[in-house]
Amino acid sequence: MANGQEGGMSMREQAIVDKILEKAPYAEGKVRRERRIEFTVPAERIRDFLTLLKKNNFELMLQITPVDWPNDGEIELIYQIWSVTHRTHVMVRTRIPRELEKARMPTVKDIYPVAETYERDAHDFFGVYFEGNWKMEMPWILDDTEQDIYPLRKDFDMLQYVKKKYKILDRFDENKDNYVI
Amino acid sequence: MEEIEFKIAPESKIKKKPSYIKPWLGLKYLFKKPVTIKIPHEKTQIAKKYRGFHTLDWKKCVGCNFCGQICPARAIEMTWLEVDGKMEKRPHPKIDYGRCTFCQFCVDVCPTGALRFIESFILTSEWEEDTIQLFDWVPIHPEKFRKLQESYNDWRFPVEKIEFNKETKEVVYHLRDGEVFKFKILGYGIRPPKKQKGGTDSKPD
Amino acid sequence: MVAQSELIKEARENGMDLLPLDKDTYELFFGPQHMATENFSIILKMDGHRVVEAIANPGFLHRGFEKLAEFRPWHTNVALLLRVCVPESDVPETIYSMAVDEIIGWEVPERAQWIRTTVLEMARVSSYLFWIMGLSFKLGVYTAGQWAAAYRERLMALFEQLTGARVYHIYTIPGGVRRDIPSDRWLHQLKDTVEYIKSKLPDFDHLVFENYITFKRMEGIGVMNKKFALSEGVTGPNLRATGVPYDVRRADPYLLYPELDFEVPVLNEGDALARALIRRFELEQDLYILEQLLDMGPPSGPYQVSDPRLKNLPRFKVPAGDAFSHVESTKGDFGAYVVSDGKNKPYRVQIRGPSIAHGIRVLEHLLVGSRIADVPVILMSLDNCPPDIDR
Amino acid sequence: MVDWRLFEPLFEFARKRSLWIVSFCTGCGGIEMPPLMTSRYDLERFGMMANPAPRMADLFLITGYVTPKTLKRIIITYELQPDPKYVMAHGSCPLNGGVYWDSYNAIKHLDKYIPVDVVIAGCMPRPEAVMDGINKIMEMIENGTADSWKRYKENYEWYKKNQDELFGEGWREREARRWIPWLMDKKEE
Repeated sequence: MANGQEGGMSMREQAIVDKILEKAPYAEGKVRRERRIEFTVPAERIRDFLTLLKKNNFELMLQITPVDWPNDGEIELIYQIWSVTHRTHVMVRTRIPRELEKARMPTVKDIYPVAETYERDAHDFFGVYFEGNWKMEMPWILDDTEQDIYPLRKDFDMLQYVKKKYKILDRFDENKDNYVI
Repeated sequence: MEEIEFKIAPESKIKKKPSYIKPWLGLKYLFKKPVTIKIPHEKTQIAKKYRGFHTLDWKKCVGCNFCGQICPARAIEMTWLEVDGKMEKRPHPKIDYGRCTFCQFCVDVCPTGALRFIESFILTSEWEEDTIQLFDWVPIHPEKFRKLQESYNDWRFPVEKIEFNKETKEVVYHLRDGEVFKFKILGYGIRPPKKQKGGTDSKPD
Repeated sequence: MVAQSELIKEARENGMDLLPLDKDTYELFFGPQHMATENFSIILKMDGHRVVEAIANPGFLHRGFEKLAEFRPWHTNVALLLRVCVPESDVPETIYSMAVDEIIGWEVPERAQWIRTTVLEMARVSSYLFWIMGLSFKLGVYTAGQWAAAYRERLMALFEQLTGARVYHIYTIPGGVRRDIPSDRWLHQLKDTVEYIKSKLPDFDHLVFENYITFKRMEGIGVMNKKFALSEGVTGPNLRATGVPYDVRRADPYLLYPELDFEVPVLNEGDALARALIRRFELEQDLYILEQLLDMGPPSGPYQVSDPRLKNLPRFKVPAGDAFSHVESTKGDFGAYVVSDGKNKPYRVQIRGPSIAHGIRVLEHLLVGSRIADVPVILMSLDNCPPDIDR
Repeated sequence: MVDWRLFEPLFEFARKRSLWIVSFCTGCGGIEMPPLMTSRYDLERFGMMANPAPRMADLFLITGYVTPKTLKRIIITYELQPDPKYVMAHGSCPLNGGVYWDSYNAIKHLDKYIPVDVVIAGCMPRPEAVMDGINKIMEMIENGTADSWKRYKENYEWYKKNQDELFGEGWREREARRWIPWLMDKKEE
């Protein structure tokens, strides 16, 4: 439904983007389609930008999506926020380096308190460290004896890991261990 | 900025009055037929296209491995079989119910319609080395399965026992009506096994 | 008999960490082996029977869907991702399919849209009935629970006829749905079922929602206000119970919802009772929507897009791009973010379960100060669904 | 001293008709348990009921996939149950990994960690299939072949070795102490 960009329909969204960009010249923004907008923000300005969004009635943070791009050596963090007032979904994209020591972000917990949970999630699965979030080291979903395993990163070799951890893959036939997905 | 218009549920809908007579009206349910299906004595109705076990028409199967590629659980392995000393020309899917999620995408993609499903769904076994072989089988012919289902009508797996000889790779199906069905596994994969004996090392690329 | 102080001394000498005993607090591991939690654990610090502090401990159901989805063909992922939300498995199917449709640019046929909407609403009704059952068992009004389970079976039977399975339907796929409606008889049966459940709603009211026990047990516990709920990302009925009229079906319409007429019930109290009543009203609205859909009737036409590429599902490729789609589930705003890099498998799929917002921080906040007996009720009133936290 | 073995058939008869279930929904199959226990399928006809305390339960239903984190609790709960105890595994996942065959966080073969009596196919198994499995367990109790708890006692070393391999040595203590620092830290604040 309502697929693609329709010229007349996205005027409202364009107005929102213009209004935000006026106050945040460091960001780039565009309208994706009706009720979907996105911004690209440098990583160090993310707190300023999210504060601005929060002031502009973007109330609900839906999720923080890390996407691993090993070819670029970067992890993309997408802060997805829904505005109940404007009825618009906004994606705030930012990129940080992929190396474990450098994959650090300031927390946005004080702006959107729920971000604490999402940040714990991103830390557990991608190894992105959010500075200022004291629950970062707290046990979350993963409960592994091996530390520093970030299973959602692209270079995590799942089949090797499964074979190592659970010893065998298939109970019925030993010949079936060569899997091609 | 545009505001959302929503209708608000009226306050009058929320009644907060306890009643003293109404509980006694519940006694009328004593005289109604219960909804319970008394399972060992009663049979349930299963929908017509319930996604149960697989059936395979061995004549139609062309061994294209589409089913193996689409399977989300990697439950399907193409197997080279030998029936009555004659090798089947094409590999057939061997389905592992320790993996299968009964999504039947394999049936959707089957280009010849050889792989089908049937409504039967009950397969219970002890967790023992020999009985658990039941969970790994090459499906039997749809008509045979249908006949067994119709004669017993209890939605059970049609095979009572599968004997699998690990050395000779011989498989014996003991069907529920006493029929015995034998074949031999020659190898796995989409390429034919190199030799008749022990050629089990051919793998999909 | 050894004195307690000696035991403590010995434990300290052996290097065990023990909580300081200056206050009468103790830890209580609530779940996962508990009926109310559905494999979810809360570590409670108790003072007598009052909760002093709560720490949610999720992860018992984590299977790594987001990783697994990167290894399976596009359509097959439906069979995987629907396991994110077990009581309402059509929701993850639909959001994933909608996101993929958007990336490809497919216009889904009208008939498929009608079926998708109907299936979603049926899933909502069955999920609410399931929730009524859970709530009434936690409150101790067992009759309503037995009834709700029995009525839900009718919907299960309809699902079985339509999709071929009871719980995991694997029905909505990118580009439409997998099967057509079996027959007109099915529509009649659905109509009967809707009428039947509607006629039974007063019974639930008498037994649960107008019941003295419910009011005594649920009124004034687990209160959250509007500002708190918004800042914590709470969505769905829990948010509407605090006075924010946010419903994805209205705010970001999808499928046939723009054409349908329904109310979005809103209450302002924000306590457990308000959350329960909101769900009760929504059940009524969902039945009303189903009636409208049935009056509308399924439009004629195909139930899938016709695309030659669909013949070869394992090699089916989706152009590069990304899309976010979300629907209103009974738990809240259920979203999926899908990234494609042009291959026959997704590059990244993230599912946003609504419970991750109200099941962790909000729960920890609401439990503080409540009695131990209220913990299951608060859990149930939030309708916490652990699999979509853990994914 | 009475020779209790003489009464064993009577006990088996009683055990068969009063199977209490540990109410621990370990996986997705848990969603079919409420319909089973309530009016539609009504397992209470067989004298079964879901019991919150493992100390009073006989039957453990592993309803679906098992993650390592849950498996720790399953083992602890299983060991809390009094003998004789029976285990039934639902669906494909405990048997051979199921759709999570390549998942980094799901157990592939449950019988390496705890013994299982009966396994049923399906994803997820319909209530009828679950009832069939329960009938099978009842038959096995009557025949005296439901002896997984004996196997667990006899091969405890093997099971323990597998458990320790997966979780690391001393996992029980680690698990018990895991949350204490977080409860203490807050106290100091």
